Amino acid sequence: MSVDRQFEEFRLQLEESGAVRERLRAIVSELDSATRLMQAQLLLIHHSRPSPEILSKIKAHTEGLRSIYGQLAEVLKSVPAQYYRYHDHWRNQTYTVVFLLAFIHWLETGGLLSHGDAAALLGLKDGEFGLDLEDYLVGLCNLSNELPRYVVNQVTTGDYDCAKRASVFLSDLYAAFRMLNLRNDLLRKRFDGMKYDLKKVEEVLYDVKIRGLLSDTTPTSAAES
Amino acid sequence: MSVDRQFEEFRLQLEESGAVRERLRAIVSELDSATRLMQAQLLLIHHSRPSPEILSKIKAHTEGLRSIYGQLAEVLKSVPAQYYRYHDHWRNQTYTVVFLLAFIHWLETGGLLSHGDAAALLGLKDGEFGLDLEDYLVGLCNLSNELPRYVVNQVTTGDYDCAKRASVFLSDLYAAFRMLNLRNDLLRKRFDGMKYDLKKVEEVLYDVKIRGLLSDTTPTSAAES
Amino acid sequence: MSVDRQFEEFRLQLEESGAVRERLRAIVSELDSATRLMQAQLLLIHHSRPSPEILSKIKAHTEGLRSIYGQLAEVLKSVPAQYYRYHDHWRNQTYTVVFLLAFIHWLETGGLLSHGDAAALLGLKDGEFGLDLEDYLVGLCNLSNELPRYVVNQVTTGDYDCAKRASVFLSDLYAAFRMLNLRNDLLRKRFDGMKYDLKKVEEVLYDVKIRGLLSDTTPTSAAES
Amino acid sequence: MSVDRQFEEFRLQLEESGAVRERLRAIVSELDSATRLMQAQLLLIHHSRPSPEILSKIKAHTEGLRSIYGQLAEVLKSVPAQYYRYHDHWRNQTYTVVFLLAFIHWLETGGLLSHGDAAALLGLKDGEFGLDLEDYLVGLCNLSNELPRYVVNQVTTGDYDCAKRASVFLSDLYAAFRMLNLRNDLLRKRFDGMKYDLKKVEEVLYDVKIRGLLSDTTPTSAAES
Amino acid sequence: MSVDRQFEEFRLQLEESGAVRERLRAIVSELDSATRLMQAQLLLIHHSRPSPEILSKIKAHTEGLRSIYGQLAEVLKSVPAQYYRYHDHWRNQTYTVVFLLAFIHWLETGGLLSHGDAAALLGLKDGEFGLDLEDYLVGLCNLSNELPRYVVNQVTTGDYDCAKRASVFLSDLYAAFRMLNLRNDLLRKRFDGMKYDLKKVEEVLYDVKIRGLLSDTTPTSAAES
Amino acid sequence: MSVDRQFEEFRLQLEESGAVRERLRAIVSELDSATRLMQAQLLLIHHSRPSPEILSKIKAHTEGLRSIYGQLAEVLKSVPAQYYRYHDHWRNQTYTVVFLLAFIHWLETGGLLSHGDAAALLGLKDGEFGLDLEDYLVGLCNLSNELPRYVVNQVTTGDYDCAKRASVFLSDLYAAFRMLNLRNDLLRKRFDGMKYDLKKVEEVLYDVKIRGLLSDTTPTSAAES
Amino acid sequence: MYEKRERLVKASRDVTMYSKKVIFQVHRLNSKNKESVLEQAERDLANVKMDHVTRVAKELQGSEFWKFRRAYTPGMQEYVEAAAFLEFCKNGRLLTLDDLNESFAELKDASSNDFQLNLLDYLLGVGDLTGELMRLAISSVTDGEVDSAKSICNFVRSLYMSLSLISQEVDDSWEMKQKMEVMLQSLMKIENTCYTVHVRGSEYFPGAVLENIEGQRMEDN
Amino acid sequence: MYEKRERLVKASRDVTMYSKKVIFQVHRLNSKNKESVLEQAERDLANVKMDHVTRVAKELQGSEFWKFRRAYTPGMQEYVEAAAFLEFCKNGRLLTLDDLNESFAELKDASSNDFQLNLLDYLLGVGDLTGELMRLAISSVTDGEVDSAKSICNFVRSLYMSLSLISQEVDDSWEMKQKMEVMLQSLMKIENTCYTVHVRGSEYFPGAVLENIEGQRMEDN
Ligand SMILES: [Mn+2]
Ligand SMILES: [Mn+2]
Repeated sequence: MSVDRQFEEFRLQLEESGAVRERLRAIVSELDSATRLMQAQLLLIHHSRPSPEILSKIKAHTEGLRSIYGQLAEVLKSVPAQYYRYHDHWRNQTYTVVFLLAFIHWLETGGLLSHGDAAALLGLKDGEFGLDLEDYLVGLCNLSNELPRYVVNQVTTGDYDCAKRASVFLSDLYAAFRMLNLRNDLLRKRFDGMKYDLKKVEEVLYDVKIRGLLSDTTPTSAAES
Repeated sequence: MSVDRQFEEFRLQLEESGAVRERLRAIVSELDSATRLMQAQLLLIHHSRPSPEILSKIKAHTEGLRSIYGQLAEVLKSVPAQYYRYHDHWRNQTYTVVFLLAFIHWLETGGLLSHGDAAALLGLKDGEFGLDLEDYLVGLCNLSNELPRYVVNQVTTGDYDCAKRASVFLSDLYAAFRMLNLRNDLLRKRFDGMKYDLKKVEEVLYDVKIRGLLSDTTPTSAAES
Repeated sequence: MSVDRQFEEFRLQLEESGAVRERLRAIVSELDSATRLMQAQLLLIHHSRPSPEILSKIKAHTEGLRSIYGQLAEVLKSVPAQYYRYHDHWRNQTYTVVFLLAFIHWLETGGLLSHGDAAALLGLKDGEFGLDLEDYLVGLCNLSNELPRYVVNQVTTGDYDCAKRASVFLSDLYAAFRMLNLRNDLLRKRFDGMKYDLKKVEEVLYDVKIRGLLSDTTPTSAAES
Repeated sequence: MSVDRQFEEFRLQLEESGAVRERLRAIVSELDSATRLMQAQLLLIHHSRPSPEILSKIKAHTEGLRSIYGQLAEVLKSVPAQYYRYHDHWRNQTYTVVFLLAFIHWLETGGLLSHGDAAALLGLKDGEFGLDLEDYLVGLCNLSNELPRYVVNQVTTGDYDCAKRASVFLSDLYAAFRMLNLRNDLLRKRFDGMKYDLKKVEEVLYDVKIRGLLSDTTPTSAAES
Repeated sequence: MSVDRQFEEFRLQLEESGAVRERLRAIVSELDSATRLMQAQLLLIHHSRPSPEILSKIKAHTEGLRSIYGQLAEVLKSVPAQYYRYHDHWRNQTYTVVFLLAFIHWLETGGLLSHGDAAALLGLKDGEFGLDLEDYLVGLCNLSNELPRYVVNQVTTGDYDCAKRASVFLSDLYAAFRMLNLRNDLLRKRFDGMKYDLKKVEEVLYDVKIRGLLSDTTPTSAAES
Repeated sequence: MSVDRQFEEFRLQLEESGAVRERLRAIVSELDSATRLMQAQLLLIHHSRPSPEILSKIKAHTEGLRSIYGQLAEVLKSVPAQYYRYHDHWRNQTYTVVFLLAFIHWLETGGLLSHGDAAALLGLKDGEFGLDLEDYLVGLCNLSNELPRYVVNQVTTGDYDCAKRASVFLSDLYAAFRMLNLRNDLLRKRFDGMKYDLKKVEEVLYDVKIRGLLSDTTPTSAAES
Repeated sequence: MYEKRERLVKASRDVTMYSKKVIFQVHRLNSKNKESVLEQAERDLANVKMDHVTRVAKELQGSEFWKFRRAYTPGMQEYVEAAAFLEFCKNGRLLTLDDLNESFAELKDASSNDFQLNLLDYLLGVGDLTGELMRLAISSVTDGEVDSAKSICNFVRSLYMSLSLISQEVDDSWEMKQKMEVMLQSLMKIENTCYTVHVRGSEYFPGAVLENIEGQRMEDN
Repeated sequence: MYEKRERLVKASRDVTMYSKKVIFQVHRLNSKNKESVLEQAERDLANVKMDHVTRVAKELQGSEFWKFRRAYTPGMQEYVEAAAFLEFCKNGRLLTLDDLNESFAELKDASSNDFQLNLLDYLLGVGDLTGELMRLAISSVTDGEVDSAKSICNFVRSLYMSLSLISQEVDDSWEMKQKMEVMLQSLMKIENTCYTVHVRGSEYFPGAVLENIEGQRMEDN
């Protein structure tokens, strides 16, 4: 093939990947709007007990998220095996999505939303367009960051046992993370911050305990049950 | 699945990808040694005419490179569709490899090593572990950067026609690059430097031409032939 | 038009706008002095309960501010439709002015000074020389930044309910900002800081609540009333 | 000696020190794993009384640490007088090791693990591969940072006297540090944080004392005894 | 030992190492003056042929350097095995010293001053206070950086063969460095710059060669002899 | 004196010096205009051989400069011994003024404008409002920076010997600076840049010399004559 | 308000992208393809104006013209750069602000706004022009067109001088100052190119008219 | 000239070092050792003045006072900080510029110069004082001296207010502005300390005089 014909082909290839980026950008901007709305609704949870109504209202957005991730997957299907080439485009938003889903899950069940369940909620399948493990873990770090504020506010509204629930959940989560051998990257840095969240939640628990505000039937560590 | 069992699984996955990185690093360090050796041997070309012996000595390493890339491909096969997740590990070295192969090819044939031929020399197949287009193009920029020095040294040793060969080759290459609409910052920046290489080679050509040192049978542009 | 004549004309135009800037600078330096004085007087509010005397003393400056903004408007009238060309000159000072007015208003009424009322206090009319919306919003962020310190000091002087008032005000304000689709700029950055103010105020509220220092008749969220 | 033979020798020397680094890295990565494991086990101490079983379980790792430091010393023996050339490799981990040993020592005895004893536990001898003084001191700062959280958690589980023990220990340590004229930036900065730890511990002590939760037989300052 | 007595000892140790640094700083400032003077005298070499007189004048300073390094060694003797703890104090100046000695040596002999000879000139003995290998190599990089300017100036004064001598010397040196497996540090960065020096010297050689200014009896590569 | 009275007195003192600054600023802005105009006229020197007409046109501004410096001196007379308190106001402009005067002087005479002569041209007297030595030296660095461009352009218009004149001048200047023991500040940084100017001028001299374009009667170093 | 800014940023980004393509296109010019390349570039630039500058113009009324300047200035600067580059290659002259604003008159129907380019965007765009002229000068020497480098050099010199007399007065004088420094760097690169050509020529043909030799050289290729 | 600057920099470095030691020494103060610590610190500070400030004073004549200010300002600021810190701990008042300059009068013999501290160095040194007072406030609470934290808080508040009214007019207003920001941070830390003490006290003894409880607590130790 002549040099010119070869470079003509290069030109087409480069324009193609430029077009992929353009389409991803548009979809991710929708994702942005959806998560912003969910976050605003979640604010209400801080200043009253989280009612089932609020939670279902927020959960109602999951459908929309699933459709948006479906569109991302669609675009990626046209360029097989290049998920990680374009990963940066939706990474930040995915942290927030995981945070939101895991927070709601914890509020409803007191447990941890598993990686598999998070992916399932978003309609993501491994093998194709999946939920990157590190993205999921960063999302959990975001959850950890939110808990101190949540606990402070719940105790203020009189739900003293919330401190115990959060402390148990967070120390289990922290211990579980501790066993991972993290690279020296964003996730490592975010995890390093988790210990401050735990400390703060423990201090709240201390405050309510020393004042005898804790009810007797406190949960035990999930890890022990 | 319990939190602990889930994180145990995460630990395995992270260690797996850590192990992949470890293996890649080890292989890439071999790649590093191989290219360093080739570059050292190529140094000799600057201070004497490039004899077929030297060239075959350098080319003899291609086999080794192929085997190293084979190992990289092997590792990547264990984590399908994650080429671009780990791409940064071998990127820099691949620029150098493409430069070396394309330089030798030009020394032997006066023509441009095509993207397909470069991949073939390294035993890389599209679809699986291929030669990334932008890596290939950066490698060509490296070749362009080397030519002025090569031409200066060859003319010093008395091979005056070398200036004509390099000038024809480089101006065709420059014209071909001009047809691309480059996005990539690095590649764009590297391409911007190419015109200085061309200018320097043309100046040498001018020096030898004006002194009547050029032989009559100069090559015509490959693009026109 | 010839190139030389073009540049000569440019020079005249630029000198004209340079003169406008000079006049604006002089007026803004007055604005600067006025706000600095007001801020120093406001410091007293941190040192004890805010007495009506202190507040009226600070409010007495509003007249002066109105006159200064009147002078700015006068200058801008000479260059119609170029408000935003010169906007940077009075921007920083306007943030502070809005902060001061909104703080006093909150101290007196517990409510938010509206955009319209802020403009009216300064004698600004939309259409002509108005109060830029983003300037107003940044001013509110400044108010948010001041509240944690204020609440800490008030609680120290024994006004425990202040924590509740500030918490309700600030969380309403935060929720309202949350719905804005902010660009990635100063306002966004300032708003991002607001959540730390809210967190701090909530922690103070938590401190007084858990110690039983809060009176019973606490206000409910202004948004709900 | 010819240039080539000389550089051949340099190559060997550089590879030798490269190999030293490689071996240090491998050993330090073991050190990393060991301390991570110890820290994970230490987490349990926060949520229950530190039983002798847990402590001996953690102490059981000392043997392993000694062996690892032995390996480091072994490597360093091959390059005499170059301890400080490679010091950065194990510095961070050594802070953690000192912290762990001193923490366990305090839990068991209520006293400060001396520099000499810390070195002895790790099998380090002055003159050869010793325990750098500043590393030891930074490790003590880490211990100080951990104590507030420990005390909060112990009081929550009902061990009120812990607050007294920690307060006595920490105020003695703080007073001792105050006698040093610190140059080292990191150490100085870390020491500056120590007073906040002390303050927090004293606050907890105040809480338990004021509620009459303290037993009568509180320890006196170790410095005075 | 009590905590207080222990910390008293720490205080003494920390003050001791502070005093060592103070003494090193004073000696190194002398070293600084000496090299500045030598560099100023070396300037003369650029604008005329390097006469034996100038060279011996510069060489006369070696005595002084030896005495200064002797003082450094003396100080270091008081803190055995801590060479690399304080190495940064004299590192920069040592680069310059090596550069000066190696440049003079090349001017006189056309050859490379070996590591051992450089150390001997400075009265440094391995085992005690030696000449760090990497410091020596950085010094050679400084020599490489100086050669293009020197060659340009010598050719201007009519010493055309100088270009050949420098080109042979530098390409041998470059080839020798090429075989070293450098870490990713200062030395690596400095070596990366060496190829531009070589290129520039080759261009000068080209200029004189193509104009027929080169004498016939040019030296051959030292590596081949 | 009471604290309040003290600060009241400070306010008065500071307002006084604020007024001095205001007057200086107005005068310096005139200085700014004058030098900008001179610099624009100097641009013409690059475009062709420097004609006496252009030079006298620029020199005609010296009168104006002298008057402006006179005004500055007048203001400073009101605050005796505080020259260096306000020095920053006219520093940058003075660098440019020295550069302009020294450049013109060199163009006319080929020599260096002395510190005393520069001060005299500006009507400055030591003891009162003098020409700060470092300002003068920075001005000379600016001249050094300008010479490479000047030489390139003059050679292009056919004045080959200009390269020799500039090279002699600059290497004498460089050697003279070399003997100064400069602090680690602006002047040191500017001087460090001077060697690149010298190198560039030497390369131009090399270019014309090697092509036989230099006339025979070239000046020798001023330092030798 | 944010949506309007959003739309302006997008339009500006498109103006930038397509203007850059026009510049790239003009750089492909050589002595053989001159006319066809310039015609094509002219058509492309007209399309940028109709398709994308119109989108900018449509949004701006009254004080918005300055209010949203930050949003659309990158695009307009790049457009000025492209238009001025094209004009220089065609006619060897500086495109004036009046030329540009006349050409924008026709947008009035499409945008229903009386869009005028402001002085600052014009000056900043013209400031960037020098960078492209520097690339052009170097490649024209490479292509053997020595005269072209010389005329570019003179053009840039006079442009630089004109700008240096007013640059201090421009609104964001810091931004302009930055551009002036880059401009001087580019100018010096052009001067160095001319210097090299001159010095090399002088060696062989002292005083000769270089064009002849260069002309001969062109035939060789 | 360079040698003089060199000497000033060295003298200033020593003034800084030894003044810092004085500050460190004062921080060792508690209710038991108060007198002995303050006496020692006073002696040390006097030595700094005689041994090292004199070296600064000796170099400066006429316009050199301002010319070399950059060289000696760090030392003088630190000296002001130390002297003011000591004075506050002794007498609970702000050391004035006149106080300082009176104390420098005795240097005249040793330095044969009439050395006067300038207003800027005084203000910048006083600006730094707040940082030390913040440390003192926190450790006095730790030591059970609650009243002391309160009086530090009031002192810093009035100092901050005085400075905020003139800070804009200070010569290097940027440097002063930085210090004002740091000062406000320190003030807020002091306020937070007072807040904590108050809130904790209020829980158990609403409205009670805290000192009594604290007094009792001191006896425990
Ligand atoms: Mn451009
Ligand atoms: Mn301090």
